[in-house]
Amino acid sequence: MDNNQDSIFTRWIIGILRNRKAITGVVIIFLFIFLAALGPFITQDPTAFLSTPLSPPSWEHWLGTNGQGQDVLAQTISGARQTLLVGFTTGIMVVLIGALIGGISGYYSGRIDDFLSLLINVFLVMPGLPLMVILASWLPPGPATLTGVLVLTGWAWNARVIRSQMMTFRSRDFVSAAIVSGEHNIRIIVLEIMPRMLSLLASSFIGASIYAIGAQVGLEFLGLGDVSTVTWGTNLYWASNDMALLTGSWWNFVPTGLSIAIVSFALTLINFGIDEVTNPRLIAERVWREKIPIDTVVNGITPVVKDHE
Amino acid sequence: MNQSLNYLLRRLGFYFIAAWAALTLNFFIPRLMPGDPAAIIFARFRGKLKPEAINALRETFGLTDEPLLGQYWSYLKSILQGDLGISIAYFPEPVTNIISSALLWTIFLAGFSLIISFSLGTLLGTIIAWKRSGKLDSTLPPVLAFVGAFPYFWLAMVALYIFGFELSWFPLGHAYGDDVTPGFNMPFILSALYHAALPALTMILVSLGGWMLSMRNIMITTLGTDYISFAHAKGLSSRLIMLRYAARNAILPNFTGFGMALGFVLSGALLTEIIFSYPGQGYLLLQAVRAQDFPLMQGLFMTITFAVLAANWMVDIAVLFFDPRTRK
Amino acid sequence: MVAFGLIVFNGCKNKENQNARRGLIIFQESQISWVRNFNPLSPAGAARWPTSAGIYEPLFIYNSMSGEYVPWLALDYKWDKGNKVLEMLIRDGVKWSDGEPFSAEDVAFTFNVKRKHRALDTRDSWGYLKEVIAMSDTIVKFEFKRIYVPGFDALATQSIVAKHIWDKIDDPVKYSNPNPVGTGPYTEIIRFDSQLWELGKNPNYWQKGKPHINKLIFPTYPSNEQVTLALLSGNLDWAGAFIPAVDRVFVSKDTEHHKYWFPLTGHTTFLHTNTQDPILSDVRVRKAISYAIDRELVVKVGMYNYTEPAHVSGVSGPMSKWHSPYLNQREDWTVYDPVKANMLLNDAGFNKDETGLRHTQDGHLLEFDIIIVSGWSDWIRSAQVVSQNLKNVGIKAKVKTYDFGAWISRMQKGEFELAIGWAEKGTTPYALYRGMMSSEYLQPIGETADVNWHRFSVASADSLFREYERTSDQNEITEIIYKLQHLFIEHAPSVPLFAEPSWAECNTKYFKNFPSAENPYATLSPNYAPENLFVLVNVQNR
Amino acid sequence: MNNSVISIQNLCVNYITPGDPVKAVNDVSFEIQQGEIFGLVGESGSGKSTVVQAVLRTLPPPAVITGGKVIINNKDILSISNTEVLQYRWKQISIVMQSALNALNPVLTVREQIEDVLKEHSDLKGKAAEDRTKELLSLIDIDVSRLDSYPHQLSGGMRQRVVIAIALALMPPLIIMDEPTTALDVIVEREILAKIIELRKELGFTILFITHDLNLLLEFADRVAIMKNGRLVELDKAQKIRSGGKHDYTQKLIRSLPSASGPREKGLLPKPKSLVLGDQPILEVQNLSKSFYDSGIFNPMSIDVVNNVSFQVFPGEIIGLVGESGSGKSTIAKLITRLIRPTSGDIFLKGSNLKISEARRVPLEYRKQVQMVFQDPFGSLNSVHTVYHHLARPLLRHQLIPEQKLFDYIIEMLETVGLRPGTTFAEKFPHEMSGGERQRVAIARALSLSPDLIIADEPTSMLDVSIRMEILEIFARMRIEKNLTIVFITHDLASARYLADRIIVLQHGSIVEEGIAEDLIQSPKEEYTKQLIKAASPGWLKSLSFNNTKEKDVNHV
Repeated sequence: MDNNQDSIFTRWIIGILRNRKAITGVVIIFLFIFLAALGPFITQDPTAFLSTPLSPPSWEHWLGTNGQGQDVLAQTISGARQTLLVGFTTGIMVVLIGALIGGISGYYSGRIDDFLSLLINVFLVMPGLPLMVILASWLPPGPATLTGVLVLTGWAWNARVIRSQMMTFRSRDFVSAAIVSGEHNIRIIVLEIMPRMLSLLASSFIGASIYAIGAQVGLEFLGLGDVSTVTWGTNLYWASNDMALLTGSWWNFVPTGLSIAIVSFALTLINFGIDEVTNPRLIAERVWREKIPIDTVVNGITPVVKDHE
Repeated sequence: MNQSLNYLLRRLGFYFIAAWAALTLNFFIPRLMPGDPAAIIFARFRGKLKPEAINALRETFGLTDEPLLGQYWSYLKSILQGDLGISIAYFPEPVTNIISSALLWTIFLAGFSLIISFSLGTLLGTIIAWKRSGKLDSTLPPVLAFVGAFPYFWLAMVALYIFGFELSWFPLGHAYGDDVTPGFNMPFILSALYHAALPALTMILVSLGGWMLSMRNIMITTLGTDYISFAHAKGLSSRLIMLRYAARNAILPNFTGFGMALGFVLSGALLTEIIFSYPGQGYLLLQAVRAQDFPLMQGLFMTITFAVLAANWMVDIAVLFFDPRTRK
Repeated sequence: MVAFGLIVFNGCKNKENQNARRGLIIFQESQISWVRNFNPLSPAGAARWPTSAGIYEPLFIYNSMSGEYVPWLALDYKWDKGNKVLEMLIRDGVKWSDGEPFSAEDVAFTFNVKRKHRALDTRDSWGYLKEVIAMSDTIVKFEFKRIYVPGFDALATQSIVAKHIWDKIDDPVKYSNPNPVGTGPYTEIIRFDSQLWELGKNPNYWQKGKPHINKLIFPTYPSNEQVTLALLSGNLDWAGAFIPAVDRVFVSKDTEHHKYWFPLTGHTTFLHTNTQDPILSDVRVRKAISYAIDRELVVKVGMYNYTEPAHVSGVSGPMSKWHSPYLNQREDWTVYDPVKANMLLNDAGFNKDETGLRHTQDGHLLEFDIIIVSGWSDWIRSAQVVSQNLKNVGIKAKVKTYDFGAWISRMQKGEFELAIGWAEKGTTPYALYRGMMSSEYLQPIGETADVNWHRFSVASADSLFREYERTSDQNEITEIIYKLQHLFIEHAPSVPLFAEPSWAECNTKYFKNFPSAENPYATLSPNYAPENLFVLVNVQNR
Repeated sequence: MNNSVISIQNLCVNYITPGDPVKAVNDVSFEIQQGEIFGLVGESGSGKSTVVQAVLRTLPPPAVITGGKVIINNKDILSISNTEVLQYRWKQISIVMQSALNALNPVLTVREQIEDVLKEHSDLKGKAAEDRTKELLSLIDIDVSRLDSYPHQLSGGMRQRVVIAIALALMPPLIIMDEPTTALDVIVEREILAKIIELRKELGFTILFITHDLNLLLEFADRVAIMKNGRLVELDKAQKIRSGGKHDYTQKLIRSLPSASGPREKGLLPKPKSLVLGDQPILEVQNLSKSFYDSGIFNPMSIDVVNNVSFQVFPGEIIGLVGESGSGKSTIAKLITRLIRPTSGDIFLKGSNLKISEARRVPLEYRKQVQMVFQDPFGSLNSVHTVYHHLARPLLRHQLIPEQKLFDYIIEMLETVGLRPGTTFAEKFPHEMSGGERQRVAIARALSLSPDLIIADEPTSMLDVSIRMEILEIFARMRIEKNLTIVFITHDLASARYLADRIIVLQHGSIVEEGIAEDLIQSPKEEYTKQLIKAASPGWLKSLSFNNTKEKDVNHV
């Protein structure tokens, strides 16, 4: 029944797809995922020591080689794999944990909430980066550690947002109605409330992924990741190690830096899009602006457009 | 006023619990780390591991075989007395000595840029939310979002290379010039500002967009409220409505963000400090971690946590001051 | 914002640090803020460079370039009573920087402080010393518990502290010695801020007319990248930092003044093979691994061609004089020879499957982890090359990085399969071979061993070590070392990778007479104390 | 001679959408004469508020004024410059806004908000401004000590008075009152209206009064205009409208709510021929109390919301719980449905407690037997699910109907509550239905489990007046057809009078008075009940505002 043409999901998805910002973001992200997935089949071996170190872009190596004579294009493309994997895995886990803890905390009031919201708040005020640095240096480096550390330091923010939205939904009548009809609490959370939080969950996921990509790259740049793997963070770590800036070999750090920026920006665009789609006022206002002469728009004074029909 | 005192005390109670949680975490994490700091130091300096020497050293470092709980108690006790122990990497310097100057520089740099970034971002957010049709609203958010999408250290390195190295507009590092004497004198203050300028600018650049967007979004919600419509109906001037009615309300939720951000910024200054050789505590932390200098690590983590908690409490007080609804 | 504008304007004028040329600006240790500690005995090594060799001085300085001990605070030494007593003749006329005279009393006192505070005895001198006595103002007698000639190095290179100051210090372990009194060329702390400190001349230095430069300046730099920037912008005169592509990054910017010298130290970086591992215990496997490695590529990729592939003997550069003349009759096991590697592995019973990977007899994949310290990028790069090389002969080797603490703990406890690491260093190859093959430091897996991480010993070597320790005769010593080399090549206890270079750069715009390949009076690197004392007293203003 | 304060001519307002624009106001014209009270009535979506906001030109996006003139002082507001717009606001027209409770800036004091207007539009400064501010407060009977209070420190009624004071600050010729009392309790509403009428007499301004409640307007308006779907359907003198009006819609509005006093109208809301109640109460509430705690270090506060309430409900009975906001009536509903736990007291269903009162987990059996209909029909349905889902879930949960018969049963239920054809409605989402339709779905959901007891918590207060009676009809009919027992919770004494058999009047969490519905209406014993009845009866304004005049005597005669 829920896949009816007018289902709120369908409308939401259509809204996103029609949103210029969101669709741009989605296309970029899929492009990167596609490249990352195909990477090993279309590029040279990113770890092979192929050529003279720090040779500039050429036909043989489109983006030149790095300080060890490895192909930068191949490194950039295959670096996307682990970076995006860790980023999105962290995003999903942060949302799941946030939804679980924030959801339970917001749904049940009383002691459970007291305890969980204290937990959330404690993690919120705990300085994340030092904790990350300490944990990342302690655990064996690798994607699992990175994910774990990023989730541990990043879940609280989402849990807090989800908790507060859960609390508003919790007091809504449709939840009371479900309780009165004898529905299980878990079922109410999962079937009744979570679908209503879809856009929050989606934008939380995106926000958490942006955070995870950024923080991950930062940790790896500090040498706290597994620098023997090829990721965007380690690419930059090596670029800095080989002093790409001082040798003037821009091709060594620009492609990866730009890729990170484009992916984060694309995710931000999707979030802008979600924001616009979820906020009917923004859509209405945008349409309104497009359809009336610009010079009549003044804050707080309704325009008079007499020939408008 | 009783109500607000009550509120402040309750928040304070929470911060105590948070501080305790952080302290506890702080105690256990290093102890879970593999390796014996004394052995590590010997290995680093290529010494020979004679048990007598190791034990003598362990003793002077205060590493005992006491049961964990006992260690935990004495740890809490000494922290309450303001004793953070002796650094291992900087042996025999007390941790407090090492941290104090670094902390000041970090607070100066991070606080300086956070305040500028927050004020400027909030102002820009207010303006673009108000002038929705302006060019500013269609260009500024995406541009800043794009700039903010770059990894911070990447931008900072490029900025340092271009503006510090190639163009020599800014110094390459350090908190003040070598030719000035630290103290309350004009050359030193100017030099400190000059040295903080580039790191601060990069920090502001990447964080500005966030503040602007969050203020813009809250402003837009606020602009939809009845009291704004009512203010419009009252025929008040645009500026008055924008600042006194809309921004004045919209800024309140942002304050909380400000308190949180202070924590992020204090610890996030780590990358800035490394790239700009800034003598703050972020880099110290990294070094402590690498040298397995537990006491220093703990001390740094603790001071950062406490700084964040204190900042949040001040934000609570500020909100109490700015938002009459919180004081009954 | 106005302030910014002013500051920027102000900044344009002040590109280079004009005041700096009153002194030599040095980078030796990565720091972000200085802590005032000038305790030369400090066990944690937390004292500021150049405390142990600059403010304080040792009795002799080993010059790695010439391979000789140069008399410094002592003039001469002699072994007595069947090498059980060592007597040193102390230099006369040396004064402490506070004007007090220096004497043999100070030397004896220094060693006795270490005896009292075992935490200070990082080189375990009192493991073989019985007594240190000042016989007169100029003679110190070291009495040994047992004959141990190699112990000379630890005694000769000990920095000597002033008795009249230090006998008032209750706890020399924790003493930070903020205002040092030393015999060295630079002793006066002119300025000490958290980001910069300055060290001035010793007014009473015993080498007349030296040092030439008024003061040394130490700014903080946290990373090699910062150091490089400072070098390039002329804000550093002397540094001991690793710079990648140094010709392109550094020299090319000012070929006249930007100099570097990365001489080999004589020591070697190893790919340690844990010989307690059932597979690696087979010498054929260890040698196969060695043959499989393309050291030229390792050196090129991991070390920017700054060094050379390891010598069969495990020592090179200034240590080459110890090479046995019979080496050409021995197995050249450090060449790149995959064919031989494959042969050895087939021989040992590890056969390739259709994917080209080898298996043990009971069907397990032949695979190892190479453990490296995270962040030690040259080694990580090298390990990556090794891993690829090994794959070519059918061995799967995964590079795993660990934090230093975790790594050293695994190494010491023998909880690794393959690892890149250093080996014991000394003034002769004896130290290396003892670390490689002596049972003295052998510990079972799980117990902490400070050397011999790969856990190998051979009885014939043990007797050679005992002989070596008892003799002070140069010919005997040489003979023993030749034999040890042959044993090393035969048993391949661990796989030498490449010769270890030292890092040093200098800017000759304002100063001259730095050591160089043309004038190798010492190594240029400030990282080698007390050898850097030679540089401190010889560098001059231009 | 034209002594109109404002003349609206052919006003048209569009809401811009991605598709065709929505005509919110379509060709509306009327004039308001000096000194009159002009009433504008309409239900939600009729465009009445749009008209007044268009007049002020404060309509937010996506509205555009597309045609017409608004003439004040011989000037067309729709063609003057933006600066002129700002100047005419408040000087010529002020407004008391719809949701007046939110119209005050929460971070400014009363004084600051009044003085902002004075500063902007007059030359009053310093002492003079303060004096004027104090004067305004005393006009609306608020103590001067409240001058430096923040809005949240004032009660709803006081906030509304402050907004009126702001509207009076410059004494404009026309004051618009846009549903100024909708969010207030009846008694407060009546007091404020009386105050407005009194002030008008004293100060002589003109009022444009906007409301959805025609009966309220007929109490005091001189002329009344009725709007529907953006158009004016009727405009006439109040007396004429009162006597029936011309338009069908007008008549429907007039009949929408009966009076709480006077003789009972016949034919409204059928009752069973004979009310035979069992002896055994189906629901018994004993000494029920609920307190909420505000923990604090110095002054832990406990607020008693429900205080020692006991009553019985017998099978087949409709009992009305009547009270204003804060009376605890909704809390009682939540307690009986066990959405919250009582602090003390007992709830018995069919004579047994079944651990209902104290259990954290309520027995499923109880969930089947007690159902609830909520106030907000949109909020009580989940927008992500279809009507079918809403009805099917509880049935599946309680396994009342075999799955193959589920669909037919649901269709039948929908048609029972008047949603025909049921198959069409089953597939709809909440946002595709009107408020009345949604409430019918909610009732069908409650009925589908064949519960013993239905708690209806203000089931009509969020609906347009014209369909309220239809919804109450369903309850009345279902009671007869299915012998339902209903606890009907409302703030509106009149609807309780017609639907319920017995009425319980609540105030501050306690029962004030209890009795057979008609008896209670005709001869209330308590003063509070009397007040409530009076407030809900026609002619209340006279009885209030004539308190101090000689006409009071006339009334007595």
